[in-house]
Amino acid sequence: QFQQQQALAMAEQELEAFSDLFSRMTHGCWTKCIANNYADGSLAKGETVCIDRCVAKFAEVHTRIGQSLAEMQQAQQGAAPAAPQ
Amino acid sequence: QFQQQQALAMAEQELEAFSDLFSRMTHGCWTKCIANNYADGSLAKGETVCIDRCVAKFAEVHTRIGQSLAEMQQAQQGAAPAAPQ
Amino acid sequence: QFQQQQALAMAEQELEAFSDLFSRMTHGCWTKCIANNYADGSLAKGETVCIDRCVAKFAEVHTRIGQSLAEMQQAQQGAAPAAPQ
Amino acid sequence: SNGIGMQDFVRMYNHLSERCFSDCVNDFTSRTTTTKEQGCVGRCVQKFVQLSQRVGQRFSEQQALQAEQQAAAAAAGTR
Amino acid sequence: SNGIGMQDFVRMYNHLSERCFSDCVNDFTSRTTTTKEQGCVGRCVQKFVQLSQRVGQRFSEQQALQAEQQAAAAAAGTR
Amino acid sequence: SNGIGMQDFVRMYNHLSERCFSDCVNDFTSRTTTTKEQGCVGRCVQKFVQLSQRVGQRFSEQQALQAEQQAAAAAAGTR
Repeated sequence: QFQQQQALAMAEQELEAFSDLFSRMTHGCWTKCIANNYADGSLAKGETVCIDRCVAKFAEVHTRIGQSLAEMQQAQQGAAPAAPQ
Repeated sequence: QFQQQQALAMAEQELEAFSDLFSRMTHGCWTKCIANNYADGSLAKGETVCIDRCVAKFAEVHTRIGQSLAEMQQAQQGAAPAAPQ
Repeated sequence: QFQQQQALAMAEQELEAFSDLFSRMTHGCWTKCIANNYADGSLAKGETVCIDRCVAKFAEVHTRIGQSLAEMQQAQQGAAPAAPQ
Repeated sequence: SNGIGMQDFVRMYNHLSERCFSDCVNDFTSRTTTTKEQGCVGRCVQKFVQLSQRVGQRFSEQQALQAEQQAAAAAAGTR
Repeated sequence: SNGIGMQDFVRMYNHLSERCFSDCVNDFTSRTTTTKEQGCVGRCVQKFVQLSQRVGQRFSEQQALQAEQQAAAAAAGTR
Repeated sequence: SNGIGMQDFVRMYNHLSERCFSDCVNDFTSRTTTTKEQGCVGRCVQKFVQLSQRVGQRFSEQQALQAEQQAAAAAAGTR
């Protein structure tokens, strides 16, 4: 039952991480792709194209940064023996 | 007792929602109404008038947006039969 | 055991407060001290000096503001008798 | 889990109010919004909802693709 | 419930530090704040506290009014 | 406590992605990042990690100093 609780807590954390990332991505692509004057209520063709590329690029940047952080962490732990567990 | 816990959880969520909204409103009206140089330590007459209107307008916009979101949701669920709770 | 839970909850809150402050400090000193173009991957000499002073000043401002808030609160409670715990 | 969804919705709703207010309301000579401001807020909300749905779609496609590639890489690794 | 109030206070306090620091401190030639910066921070805090109280007052008046109107509308609806 | 550390890391990671994306990516004529953008993101991350470590060090030194001063003041007060 303790394991179940842990699994639930981890799933909740993952959901929160995802939701935080989604909100930052939406916010970032709004700033990059949507004109501030809101002349029209629907997305213009140029805006939809921009959003698609923006999501792809944001996701790519996010993955790259994750890899960099992991590499840096490994480099820092470097000579030190791996901690058990 | 389960119902009590649920009621408590809902009240906490409502409080958090309110607190988040209040903080955004304060932040938004600071940006709109307060001069950035802080020449004086108390609110100028013009600033207090601006704040009162800013709060009224922010609350109105918040209500309008809530109505729009509800309408859009209904429009999307449209023809689909209401899901049984 | 109730006291233990309270102590734990307070420690968690303190940790969260600290983590929130640290993140705002990092963000603030990034904006103040780091050039936006990222021409180089390591901190320039001028940037490290700026960061050290930025941290010291941010911490000082944070302490000062805490004192001001405490004084204002005392002034407001003023004549009113201290509420029993 | 139902609670988390609610909390996310509330934050999104509050955030949307803040952004559309900030971008659309600039006249503080009266206590009620002008017709022009109302129109701007309406279009701001519409755009955001469309944007948000599109980002969600594209992002989950992206995630699915990435999961596939990882699975393929893992399979290649165990060979 | 006491804990939530504390958490809100801490966030407000940290946020206030961030904003007043960002608006008032721009000289990084020394490790301590100048008299000018201290004055600016002091006025920044005072203004924020007044602003925050005023927003709270007006917002709760607004909420009360809205609740009244909804109650009146509901009463009219059941008639 | 382990969970809180994880949550902080995730927020930092997401925040870093948002900032480096916002500062480095400005070309939306293709779906993949350019070499120039990749270089910028790499330097952005490196700088942030160094900045973040330095802020952490200086801040904890500051905290330790403050704690010492408070202890000294308290000791003086009880004399």
